[in-house]
Amino acid sequence: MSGQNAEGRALHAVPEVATEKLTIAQAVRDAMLEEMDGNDRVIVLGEDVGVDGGVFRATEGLIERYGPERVIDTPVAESAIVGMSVGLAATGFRPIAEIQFMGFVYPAINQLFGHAARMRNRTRGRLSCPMVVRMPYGGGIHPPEHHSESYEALFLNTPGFKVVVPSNPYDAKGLLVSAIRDDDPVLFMEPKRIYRAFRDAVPAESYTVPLGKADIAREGTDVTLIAWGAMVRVCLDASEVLARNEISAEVVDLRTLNPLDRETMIESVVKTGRAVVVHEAVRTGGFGAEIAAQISEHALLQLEAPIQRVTGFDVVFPLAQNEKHYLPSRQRVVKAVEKVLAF
Amino acid sequence: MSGQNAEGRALHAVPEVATEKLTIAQAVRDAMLEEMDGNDRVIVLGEDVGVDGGVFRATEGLIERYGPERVIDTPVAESAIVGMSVGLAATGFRPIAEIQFMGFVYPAINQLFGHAARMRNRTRGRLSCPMVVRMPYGGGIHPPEHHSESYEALFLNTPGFKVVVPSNPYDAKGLLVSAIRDDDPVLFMEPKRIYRAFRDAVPAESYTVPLGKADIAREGTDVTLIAWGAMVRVCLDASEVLARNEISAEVVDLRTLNPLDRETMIESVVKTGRAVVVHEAVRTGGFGAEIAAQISEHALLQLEAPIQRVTGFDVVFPLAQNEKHYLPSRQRVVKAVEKVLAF
Amino acid sequence: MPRTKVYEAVTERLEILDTEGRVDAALMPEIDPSRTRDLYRDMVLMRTFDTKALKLQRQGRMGTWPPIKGQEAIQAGVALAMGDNDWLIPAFREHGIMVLRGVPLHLVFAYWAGDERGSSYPEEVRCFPVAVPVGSQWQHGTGVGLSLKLRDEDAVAVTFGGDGSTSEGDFHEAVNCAGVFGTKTVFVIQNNQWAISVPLHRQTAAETLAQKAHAYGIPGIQVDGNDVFAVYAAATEAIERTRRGEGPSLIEAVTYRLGDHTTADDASRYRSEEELEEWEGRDPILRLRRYLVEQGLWDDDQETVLLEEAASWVDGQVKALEEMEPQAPEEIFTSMYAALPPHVVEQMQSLLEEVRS
Amino acid sequence: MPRTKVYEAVTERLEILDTEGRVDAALMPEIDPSRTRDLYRDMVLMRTFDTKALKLQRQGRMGTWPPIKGQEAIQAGVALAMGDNDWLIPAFREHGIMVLRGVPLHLVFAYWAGDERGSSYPEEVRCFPVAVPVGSQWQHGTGVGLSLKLRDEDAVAVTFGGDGSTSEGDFHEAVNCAGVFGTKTVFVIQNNQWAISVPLHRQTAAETLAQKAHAYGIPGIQVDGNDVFAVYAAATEAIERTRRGEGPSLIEAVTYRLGDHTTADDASRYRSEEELEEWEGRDPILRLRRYLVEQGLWDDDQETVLLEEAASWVDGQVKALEEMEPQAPEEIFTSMYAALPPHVVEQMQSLLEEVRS
Ligand SMILES: Cc1ncc(C[n+]2csc(CCOP(=O)(O)OP(=O)(O)O)c2C)c(N)n1
Ligand SMILES: Cc1ncc(C[n+]2csc(CCOP(=O)(O)OP(=O)(O)O)c2C)c(N)n1
Ligand SMILES: [Mg+2]
Ligand SMILES: [Mg+2]
Repeated sequence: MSGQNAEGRALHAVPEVATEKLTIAQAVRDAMLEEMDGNDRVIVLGEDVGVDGGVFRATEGLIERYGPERVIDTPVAESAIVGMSVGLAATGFRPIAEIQFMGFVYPAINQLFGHAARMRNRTRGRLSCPMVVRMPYGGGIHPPEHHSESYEALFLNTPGFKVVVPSNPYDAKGLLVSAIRDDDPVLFMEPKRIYRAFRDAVPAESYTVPLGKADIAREGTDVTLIAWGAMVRVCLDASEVLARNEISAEVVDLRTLNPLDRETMIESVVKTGRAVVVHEAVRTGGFGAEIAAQISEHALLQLEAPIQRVTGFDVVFPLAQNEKHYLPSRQRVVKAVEKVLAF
Repeated sequence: MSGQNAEGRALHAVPEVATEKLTIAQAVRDAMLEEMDGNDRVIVLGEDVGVDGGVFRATEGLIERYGPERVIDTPVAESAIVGMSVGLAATGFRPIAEIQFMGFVYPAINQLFGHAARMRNRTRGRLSCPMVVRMPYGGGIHPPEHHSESYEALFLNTPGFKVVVPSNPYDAKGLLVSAIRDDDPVLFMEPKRIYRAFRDAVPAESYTVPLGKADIAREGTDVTLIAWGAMVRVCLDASEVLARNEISAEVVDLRTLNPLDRETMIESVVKTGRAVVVHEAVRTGGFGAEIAAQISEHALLQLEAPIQRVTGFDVVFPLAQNEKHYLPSRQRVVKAVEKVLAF
Repeated sequence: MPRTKVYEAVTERLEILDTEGRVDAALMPEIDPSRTRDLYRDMVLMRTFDTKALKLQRQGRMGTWPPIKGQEAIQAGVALAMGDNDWLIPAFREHGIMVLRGVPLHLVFAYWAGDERGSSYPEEVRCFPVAVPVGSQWQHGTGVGLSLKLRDEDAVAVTFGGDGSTSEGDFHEAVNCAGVFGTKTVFVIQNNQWAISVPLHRQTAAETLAQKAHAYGIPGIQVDGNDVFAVYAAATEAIERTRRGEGPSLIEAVTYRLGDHTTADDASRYRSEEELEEWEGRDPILRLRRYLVEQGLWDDDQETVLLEEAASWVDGQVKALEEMEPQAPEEIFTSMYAALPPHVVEQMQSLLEEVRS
Repeated sequence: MPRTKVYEAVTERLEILDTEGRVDAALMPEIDPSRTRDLYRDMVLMRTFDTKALKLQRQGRMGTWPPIKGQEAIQAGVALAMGDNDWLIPAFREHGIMVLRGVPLHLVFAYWAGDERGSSYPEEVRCFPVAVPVGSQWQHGTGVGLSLKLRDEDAVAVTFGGDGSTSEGDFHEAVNCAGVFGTKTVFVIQNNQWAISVPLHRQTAAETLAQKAHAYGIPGIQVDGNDVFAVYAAATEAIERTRRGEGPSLIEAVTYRLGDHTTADDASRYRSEEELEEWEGRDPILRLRRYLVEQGLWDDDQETVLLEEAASWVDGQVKALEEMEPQAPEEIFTSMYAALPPHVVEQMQSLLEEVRS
C-alpha cells in the first residue's frame, strides 16, 4: 500500500474537505475522503475516477491525495470492476467501485448477483464482500441514451445486497459512510439530477446515518407520500402545493430500500390512511409494487383508498425531448393525492 | 441456408414428432419442430443445443433434421448468444436462443435489456428483435449451485420484453408457437421441475395459445390462488386439500407475466374476495408484489382480507439439502388460505 | 518433444500516405483521381458538420455530441471500401461513415438532440442505430455477419468500436464467435488513444490492439488511421476477404481524438497540450490535401468552393432538423411493441389526458 | 514506412515426460525423488476419491459430481509449485488441487452433496469457494492478485478454468486487467478439449489457448497437461515470475476429460469411443508410474500399500461427511448478512414455527 496514512488522517496539504455547505456530489466525495483517511483498506476503482476525478467530479482530488494504488482508473469493463472488487473485498479491502451510470451496470450483474451478494452465505460467513458500488441514476439531466435509468427494482429481488439512495447532502455523506463501513455489499444510488441542485450544512467530521431507517422528511396528517432519491424533492414540492389547499401530506424518505423500514412507513400510513408511492423507474415490477404490497398486507383495514403509484411509464426512458412526459412531476403527485382523497 | 425445407416440411425421415401424450420438454421441442418446419428463418442457438440435443433434451434431433446452420452450438458465452441473436433478428431471422439455466442469464442481461428489448422503440419501428430466449428455471431437481433460480422479476421491470411461463404441456407448445411468431422478444421460462413430471394430450399440428391471456386452471369461489409455472401444480394440489375442508379455491394460471392479464385476475378476486399469490422467487421485490399491488389498486373494496404472498424466502436459493425449506409447498399455500379466510 | 513453437504471432502495420502528403507507390491502392477527390470532400464534409454540431450544442440547439475531429480518414476510407449492400454497425463516434452510408445528417443531429426518430433511418440504409453501451455493438456485428453468411448474401457486416471498447467482455465474445462461425464480419477499432480520460496503456498491456486477433485465430492488421489510403487498402482487403467467404478479420486504425470526449468533457483535465499539438500535425485532412495539391488534383479555388458547398449543405441539414415536427407525446409508447398491450395503452391514454388538460 | 511488423512473438509448448515414462533430461525440473513419489501419491489419491464420489452419486449419497479423471497431473503439478500463502481460486473441476491445498475432502463432498457448509473452509486455507458460473472466477483471480500486489504480500493468486470458460467475456476482462495492473495472478486453463458437448474447435478458432496471452501483453505457454513435470515446471516459472513482481501469466494445460461432464451427462452421446481410448493411453497417472518404476522409485508393493491407504483415507472422509450434523433449517438465513435485517428474522421465525409444528 502507498501507506500515506498509516497513522490515520491528513498527512498532506489537502484540498479543503470540511466545508459547511455541500452539494450531494461534494458530500459523496467528502464521505470517501473521510473513510479513506480513516482506513487504508478503503480504495476506489472505476472508469475515470482517477485523473479525471469522475465524470461527475465525485472523486475529484482523491488520486492526488491517495495515489493511483488506492484510486484506480480501470479499463472500460464493468464486470471486471465488480469482479475484481469481489477478489479485493474477500481478501481484506473495502473497495468503493463506481459504475459511471446506472445504465451501464448490466455487464456487472453477473458479478454483483452471482458472487458479491452471495459470498457470505455460500461460504457460511468464511468470506464476505464488504464493498460499495456507487452509481449515479435517474433522469432529469438530458444526457444521451442509457444515461437516465433507474434500475433499483433489479437489485431488490436479490438478497445479500443492501440498496441505499440518499435524497440530500447530509444523508448522502452519512449513508455513504455507513455503507463503506457495512460488512456486506451495498449498492449506493446517487440521484444525479440533484447532484448539484442545492446545498446542505454537512458536518466536517465523519458521522453515520444508519442504513435501514427511513426519514420523515415532512410531517403531515392527510396522506403519506413515499419516495426516495430525487423523487423526495418532487414530493416535498407537491406537499407545498397541497398545503396551499389545506391538504397535509407526510413525506417518507425511505433512504434505504433494502432493508426496508417497514415500521416507519406503515406507521405513517396508519396515521394518514392514504398512501402515494412515487418513483422514477418503470411502473410494472417497480419497487413501488413491493411497497404497495407491504402496506396492503399490514394496513389493509386502515387504508381509506387504494394506494396510488406515480411512476415512470412502461416504456424505454425517452431521449431528452420527450423526457418531460416520462418523469413523475409535482403535478402528477398532486393529482394522485387528489385521487386518493376523493376515493 | 441449408435449404432442407425450402418447400416447407418433413423432407427427411424424421423422428416421430406427432405424439399424443407429451411431457413439457417434448412439447417445447415439438413447438420448435413445427415452427422450424414452417419457417426457415427460425433457427436455434445455444450451448449444447446441437449434437447433445440440449441438457434437458429439448432440442433433441433438431440438428439431424435442420443441420448445423439452423441448430447452432455456441461457445460458452451468454452475452454472445443473445447479442448475436440481436444481429440475426434485426436482419430477418427468428432466433430461438437457449440459456442453459436461468441462473446463467446474468451475463446476457446487457444484450437483453440494453438492446433486444429496445431495438423497436429506439428505431421507432425501423428494426426489431423477434426472438425467443428459452430458459429452464426454478427449483425442485436438486442440481448444483445457481441452477434453481427464478429471476422473472428482473425481466418484469423492463418494458419491450414479453415474459411467458407455461405450466403444462399443452400450453407449453401453444405458447411457444405464439412466442416464436411474436414480433417482439419473448422470454420463455420453462419449469424444469415438471419438464417430465406428467404428460398431456398435445395436438400434433401447430396451434397457438395466445400471449397475455391467463387461464382459470380450476374454478372456485372462496379464494383466488394466483401462480405460474411449476407453482400452478402446487396450487392445484393445495386446492385438493382445501376442497376436502369444503374450501373452494380458484386457481389462476397467469401463463404470461408480461403483458399481465389483469382482467382475468381481478375478475376472479372480485368474485372470491380473497387472494393468495404463489411464486418460487425470493419474496421482496418478486412479481407477487406487482400482482398484489394491482389487485389492491383495482379491487381494494372487494378484498375481504390482505393478500397473502407465498414465496421463496429472502435468501440465496439453498443447495439440495435445505431446498425443501425454501420452496413454497402445498402446506404453505393451504396455511395462507386459512389465514386469509380467518381474517 | 521438448519446448516447441506451437504458434507464431506476427502483426503488421500499414502506412501509405505520410504527413507530408507523400505516398508509398508500391503499396498505394488503385483509386482514380476523382474518387480521391471525393474522399477528400467526404472528410471535409465530416469536419464541417462536426464543427457545426459543436456550435449547435453551445447554442443549446443540440444535446451532448461526441466529436469525430481527427478520425475522418478512418470513416471515409472504410466507407469507400464498403459495397452497397453491406451493413454498418456503429458505436457512437461514427457519424461520418453513417452519413456516407446514407443516414441523413439531419437524423444524426436529431438523435443527438434527443429525438428517437433520429435512429429511424430510411428503409434502404443498412445501418444499425448508435450503440451507447460500450462494446455491445461488436456482438451485433457478429450476429449480422452470421446472418449474411447463413443467407449466403453478397454482403458483409462492418462494425466499429473504440480502443476502450476492446476491454469489454463483449468485444472478446464477439470476435471469438466470429472466428468460430466464420461470420462475414469486419471489426474496425478506432484507436483514438483515449477512453474518456483513460489512455491506451491503462486499457491493455498489449502493445497493439491488432494483435488481439491472435486470440481468435483471425487476421488482424494495424493501420495508420490518419492515412486514408492505408485505411482504404486494409479495409478493402478485409472486406473482400470476408466477402469471398474466408472469414472475419480485425483492423486497428490508430488515430487521435482531437476534440473532447463529448461536449460534456474537458480533455485538458487529463491530457497535455503537447500531445494534442503533435497530433494536430498529423491531421488526416491536411495530409490528404497536401497529397492532392502535390498531384495537381486540388487547388485553393476548389477548396473555397468545397468549404462553401459543405457549409451550405450542412446548413440545409440543420434546417431540415429544425423543420421536424416535434414528436407527439404518445410516441414514447407507440413503438414499444408491435402491438401495444392494454396496460401500455392505458398509460398512453393517461398521458394524453394530462397533456390535453 | 510501408508494411512493418509491429508485433512478433511465439507461443511455446512444453513437454517433459512422454507416455512411456521417459523424460527430457535437459528440461526436467529439479524435484527430489521423495517429492516425485508424493506427486504420484497425490494423483492416485485424486483418482481414488473421484471414483468414490461417482460411486456415492450412484448410490444417492452425493449430488451431481464433476469428475476430474484424467486431469490429475495439472492439479498435482500446480499444487506443488504453489507456496503456503498463495491463494487458489478454482472453477468447479479443481477438487484435486483444493484438497492438496488443505480443503478437507469431506467438505468438498459436502458441497457437492448439497450442503453449504462444504464451502466454509478452515480459516488458514486460502481458497475461494467453487465458482459454477463459467468464467466468473477469472475476475476474482485478478482481484485477489491485485489485492496481494497492493498489500505487497509475498503471495500469488492461482486461478483455474476450463477451455470453455475462455469464451466468456469475463475471461477476457480478467486477463486484460491483470495485464494492465500487473497483478500477482497466474491463470491456468485446464483445456480438457470439451465444454460439455462442445469440442474445442467450436469454442475458438485459435489454434491454441495459450496464444490468447498475446491479446493481453502477458506471457503464455502451452504444456502437456498429462505430464506432471511439464506442468510443475511451467507453473513454477509462472508463479515465481509473478512473485518477483513481474506480472501475471497464462498457462494452457492440454488434457482430456476422461469421464462425463458430470454425473448428469452421458459423454458417449457426443464423442467417440476411439478418442476416449486414445486419451486413456495418455493417462497422466500411468505415465508417472512408468517413470517412477523405471527410476526404481516405485514397485508393486508400494502401489498396493498406496491404494489401500488412499482407499481407507477416502473412506474416513466419507465417514466424516456422514457424521456431519444435518444443517439446521434456519441456516438458510443465518449467513445472509453480517447482521440479519428484521424482515429476514421474521421469515426465519416463520420457518422455525413451521418446522416445529
Ligand atoms: C458499458 C458502458 N460503460 C461505460 C460507458 C461510459 N462511456 C462512454 S464512452 C466511454 C469510453 C469509450 O472509449 P472508446 O471505446 O475508446 O471510444 P471513444 O470514446 O474513444 O471513441 C465510456 C467509459 C458506456 N457508455 N457504456
Ligand atoms: C455462465 C454459465 N453458463 C453455462 C453454464 C453451464 N455449464 C456448466 S460447465 C459448462 C462447460 C464448461 O466447459 P469448460 O470451461 O471447458 O470446463 P469443463 O467442464 O470442461 O471442466 C457449461 C456450459 C454455467 N455453469 N455457467
Ligand atoms: Mg477511444
Ligand atoms: Mg473443458
